[in-house]
Amino acid sequence: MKFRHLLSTMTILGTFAASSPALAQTVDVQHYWTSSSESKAMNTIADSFKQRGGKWIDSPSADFDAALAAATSRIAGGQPPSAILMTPSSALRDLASSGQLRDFDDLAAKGGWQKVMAPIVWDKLNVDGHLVALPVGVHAQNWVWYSKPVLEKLKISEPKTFDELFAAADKIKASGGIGIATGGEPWQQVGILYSAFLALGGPEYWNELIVKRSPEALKSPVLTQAFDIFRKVSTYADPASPGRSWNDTTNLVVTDKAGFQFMGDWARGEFLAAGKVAGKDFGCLLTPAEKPGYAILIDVFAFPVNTDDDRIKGQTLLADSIMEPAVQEKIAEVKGSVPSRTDVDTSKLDTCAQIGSKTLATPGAAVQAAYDALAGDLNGQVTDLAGQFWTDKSMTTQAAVESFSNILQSE
Amino acid sequence: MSSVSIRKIRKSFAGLIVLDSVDMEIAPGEFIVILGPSGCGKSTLLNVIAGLDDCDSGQIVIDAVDVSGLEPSQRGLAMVFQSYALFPAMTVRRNLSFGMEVAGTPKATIVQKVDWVAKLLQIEVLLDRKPSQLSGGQRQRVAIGRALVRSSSICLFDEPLSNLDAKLRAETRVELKQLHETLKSTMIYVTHDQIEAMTMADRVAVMHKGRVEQFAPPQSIYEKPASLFVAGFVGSPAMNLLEGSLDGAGRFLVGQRSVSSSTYPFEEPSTAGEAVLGIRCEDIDVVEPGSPDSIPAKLAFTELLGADALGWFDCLGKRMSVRLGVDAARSMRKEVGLRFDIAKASFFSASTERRL
Amino acid sequence: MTVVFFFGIVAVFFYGSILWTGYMSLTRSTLMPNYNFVGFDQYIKLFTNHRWLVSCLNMVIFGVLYIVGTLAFGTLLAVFADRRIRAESLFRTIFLYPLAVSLIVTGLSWRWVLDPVNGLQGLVRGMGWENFTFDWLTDPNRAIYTLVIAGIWHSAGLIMVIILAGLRGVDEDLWKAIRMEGIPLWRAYLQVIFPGMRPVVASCVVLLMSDVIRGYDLVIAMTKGGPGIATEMPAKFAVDYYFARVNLGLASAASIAMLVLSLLLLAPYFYSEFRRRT
Amino acid sequence: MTQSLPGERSVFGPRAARLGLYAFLFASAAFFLLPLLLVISNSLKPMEEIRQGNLLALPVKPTFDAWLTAWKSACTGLECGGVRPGLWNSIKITVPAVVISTLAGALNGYALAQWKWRHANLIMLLVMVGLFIPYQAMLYPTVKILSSLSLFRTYGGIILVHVVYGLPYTTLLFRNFYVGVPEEISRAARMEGASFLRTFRSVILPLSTNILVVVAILQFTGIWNDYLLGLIFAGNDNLPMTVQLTNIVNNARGSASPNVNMAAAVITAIPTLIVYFLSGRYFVRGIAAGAVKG
Repeated sequence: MKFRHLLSTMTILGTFAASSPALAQTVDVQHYWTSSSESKAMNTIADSFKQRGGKWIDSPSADFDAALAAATSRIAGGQPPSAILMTPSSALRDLASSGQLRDFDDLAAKGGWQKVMAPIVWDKLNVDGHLVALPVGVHAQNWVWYSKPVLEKLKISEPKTFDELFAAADKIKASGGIGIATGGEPWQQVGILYSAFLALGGPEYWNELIVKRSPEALKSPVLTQAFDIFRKVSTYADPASPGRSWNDTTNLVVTDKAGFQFMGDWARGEFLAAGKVAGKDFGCLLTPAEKPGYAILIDVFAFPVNTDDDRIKGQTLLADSIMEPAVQEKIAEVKGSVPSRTDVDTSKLDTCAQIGSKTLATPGAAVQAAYDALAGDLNGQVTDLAGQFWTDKSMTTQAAVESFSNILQSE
Repeated sequence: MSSVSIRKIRKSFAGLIVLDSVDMEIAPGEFIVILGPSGCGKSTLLNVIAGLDDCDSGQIVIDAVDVSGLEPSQRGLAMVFQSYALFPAMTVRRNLSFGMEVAGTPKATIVQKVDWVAKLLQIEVLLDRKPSQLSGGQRQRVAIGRALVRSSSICLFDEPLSNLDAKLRAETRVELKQLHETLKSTMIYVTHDQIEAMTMADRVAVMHKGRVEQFAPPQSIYEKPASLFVAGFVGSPAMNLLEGSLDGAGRFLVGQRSVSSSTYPFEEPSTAGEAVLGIRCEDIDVVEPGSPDSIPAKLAFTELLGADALGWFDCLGKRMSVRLGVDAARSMRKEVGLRFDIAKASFFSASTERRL
Repeated sequence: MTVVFFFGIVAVFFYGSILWTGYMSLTRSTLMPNYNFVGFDQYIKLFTNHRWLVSCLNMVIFGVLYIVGTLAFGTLLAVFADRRIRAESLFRTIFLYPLAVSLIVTGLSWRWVLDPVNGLQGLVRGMGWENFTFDWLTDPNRAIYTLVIAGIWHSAGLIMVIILAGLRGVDEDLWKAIRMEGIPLWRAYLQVIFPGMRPVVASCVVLLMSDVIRGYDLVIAMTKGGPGIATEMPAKFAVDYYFARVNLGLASAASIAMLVLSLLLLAPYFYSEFRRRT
Repeated sequence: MTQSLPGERSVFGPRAARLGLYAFLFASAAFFLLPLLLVISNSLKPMEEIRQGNLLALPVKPTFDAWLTAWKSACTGLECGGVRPGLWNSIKITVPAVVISTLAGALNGYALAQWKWRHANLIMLLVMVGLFIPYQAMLYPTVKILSSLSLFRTYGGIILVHVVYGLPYTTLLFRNFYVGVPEEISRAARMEGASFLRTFRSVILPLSTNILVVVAILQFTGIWNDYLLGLIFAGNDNLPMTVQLTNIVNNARGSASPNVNMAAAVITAIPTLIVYFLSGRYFVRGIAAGAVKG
């Protein structure tokens, strides 16, 4: 009968560890912001929350996948966290439609939140007509970053088209630098492909192609052009590119070893961390397009349904802290994103953030990034395809376009 | 048939002397048994002969050729091991042929030899089995077979029967002896079993603490042990030993008693001093107590051995064995006298422990 | 009783999980479980998925090279260490310590060593051999071999110790017989000693195979499946689909497929184990 | 008795061959040491030297700054306390998990190897299946089982998970060991009237020191180096050191400082390295005692 003893010991140990002193307004936050700039951003929220009298339990994990794994496990195990940092992806929709998320319709109505958010942001946060996530900041994927000193030295002005961009890159390459710095992970590569779709086709086409996945859009020559540009970018890859992380890649631009990088605006955090100033040491532009789009990725908090009274109060308190304009502004400042509230004072933000805020506010410009718009599976398959096309030079554009169409039509 | 000379072999290991100047001349075709208790250096000696162990100094000469520097495989020897050391993953046939295969022997010769050995040892039906499918006795035969196919003129055996049961051991002993008669090769056989030594050997080398104590035909080892050690080690029951002293005038004094030593063929006449008398159980007569030249003894118990019996007597503070007829043993009285056949006895110097 | 308890735990956890996973693989579950039965759709999707097929092929390539390579290298080390060398325990410790290092750290370290710019290639070029090229890590056709190198690095020591133990267990008379027969050392090892150690080698293969099938950490730390999908593995496929790609159904199908696959690979071992012991 | 060195003269008699042997051993040693030396050397570099690239260059101005950062001030989430807070948790989880899974594996292995169950082989086979399931694929159902035992995200729970995931491995190793132990030993004990457990504890375990050490070491490394199970099952108060390590090394969108990463990796690996260096001899002896004889 020894095992029964063992089991009961475990249970006792278990309950002992689980019962923390009951304090009013507690939140347990599952997130993946562990770098120094991310820590600062998270602390902005936490500080504001604590000032309001809340108790914060931090549950960080290294990356996105691990955080999601931990969060879903905890929900499945009946010990949901109070808040999960995530993106409005199919995972969010899944959680919401299976009734796992608390909605904030009442708070939103009271605070008039719908009015202070860009419509596309608001839409992304609502599932089945309920507000199930609160935004902490808006990132966009289709940015290009460049080193001011490199361009100035070679007397290149900021490119307005892909042709100018490639011409500039060639010049940098000829001078011994890296024209376009690219990293080696498939998600970095697919980002460039998506940026090309958006730049060449414009926001409406993007919505047809990625959001609605309409068969007509798949016939457009834009696909071929975009894959060609994607292939062209891949030819600038330096020998160390494969497998390189995005921030090591950004670092090449930071240290003036490379001219350009296609990367979302989280890259700005790297420049800022290295003490660089936007507009002076580095420049930024949205991928060159006639009609610039803005493929947004929103960092959001979702709030799993909690039953504990103290936890529920904590969630409410946390929601207030997140939506606080001063908090939103501060996060944008330390993290390189754009505030998700449109009523935030952006004058203190740097030039890049201002371009971002302006585009976000432009009607019709902002679109959902593919990561959020496509079901997890589809985005994954496109990512695999992009990675394959990038490394396997024998794969023809034709074949790539065909695979791409097949993937988008498979669901 | 080859001769083997072992000359002044010395070997020590970690400060311990394993072989202490061993000399041995082995004639062609002889069956030599090296006998001794464990740890006496007999296996090491065999390994040195085989070339499996290096010695510190000395020579191994085979047919007038010094082979000391040669590899085991180049010495023209064959060897059978205690654990048989069959190649585990090979069939019996390959076990027999592998060495020849490696040596590049022509195929036809290999086949022929394997057949010959298989027939000789009656292992034809086992040829396609693996060692793990054989019984102990069968493995033993295969191991011998593997040694024989090498058709070496010298064959070494390292306690090859110690893993067999008593009955099989007795049978194999006979077969080995017959095999030796048939093949007439020189055989050097290491064992701690004196029966094997007595029954098979032309000559026995008794080893003790790295030295050869005696190297002689089995019968003389039994009858005229060269040292106290040999006397105590060979023979069952062991030789009765009595400590006493020789007076140099034909008497051996033990405690308050004495026996005549005048019939003993001393190497040096009128030897005197501390000595040990060794006498076999069959060289003692039981007589009436008080008979001349007898020593009083008290019967402790008797052992019936079937053909004959052993009587154990307390005599001069020792327990001594005496071989008796079965009837005599049954009717033995308590108080008797023992009379020793001194002519067949052995005297050893108490100091050198050598035969006098 | 206690034994039954522990076997019970294993049964509940492992077989409960297998059953549950099997069930999930027949549903269209995405992030959260969904209990609507859809038949074998997920398996059809799985085996028409390019990445899955590449993953399986990669696992076979990696598995064969890793197992053969680790066995060969570990055995070689064991044989040499068995040659009565000086400082044997020092060498043994050096060969063994990678086992103490997690696969994540193993992967990262080798990634750093093999980095074409900052690692080995850069160093050799810096020493003057400008044309020296060792960029397997970034070559889609060769990246898988870098995983093999790191894997061997991690496990060769364990195999060495196991084989060494086997060698030390070899009957000394057998070695004597080999010398008497004049069998060259390489033949002795290949034809006499190793065939006699078959059970030991089989255990090694099973341990290594378990590494291959569960191989996730090493890939994650070293290549993240890249370049492209050149080094994707089935375990990574399953994990990616569980969470990042929010497709519990497909991930479950992948897990079940892997389990079936590994059982097929192990069948010979089990078979011989049964025959030997009963 | 001297032991004859197997086939000594036949191949390595010539000095050249002996030299070749050592050349191979030294080359192998270099191969094995390279990553460790690289990681240690880079962890001692200041950031300026890291930025210059070449990872294989030796540090010019060695400094322990990165080690200090990794130990107590690198950010791992909201907190920036390095890997230090996890050390005690790691020990607290690893030690009991190793002890229980090792002893339970010994018990199971003994039961399978020495007790004539009707289907002992079949059971072993069923247990071994556990070796071939990627544990990541079992997270979900495991969560369900643990939460139904109310052990999810508790100290007891994480230990149970490690024990369960370790059992197939430990059972296999012990079984292969006990298959080689003569059955007479436990029969004799039973003749004396000892119960199963009593036999196991008083007779079998004392025979098993070597193999116990081996399995304990293997389990120690396995459990110490685990990250995902700790993250999901340990609960916030018990997160092991590896979670902090991974948070430092893997942060997705932050600036990279490889020297700190490497220092953190080394710090986290130190306990297992110590265990190996201290017990390496037993480890080898234990495996020699038949841990893996199949």
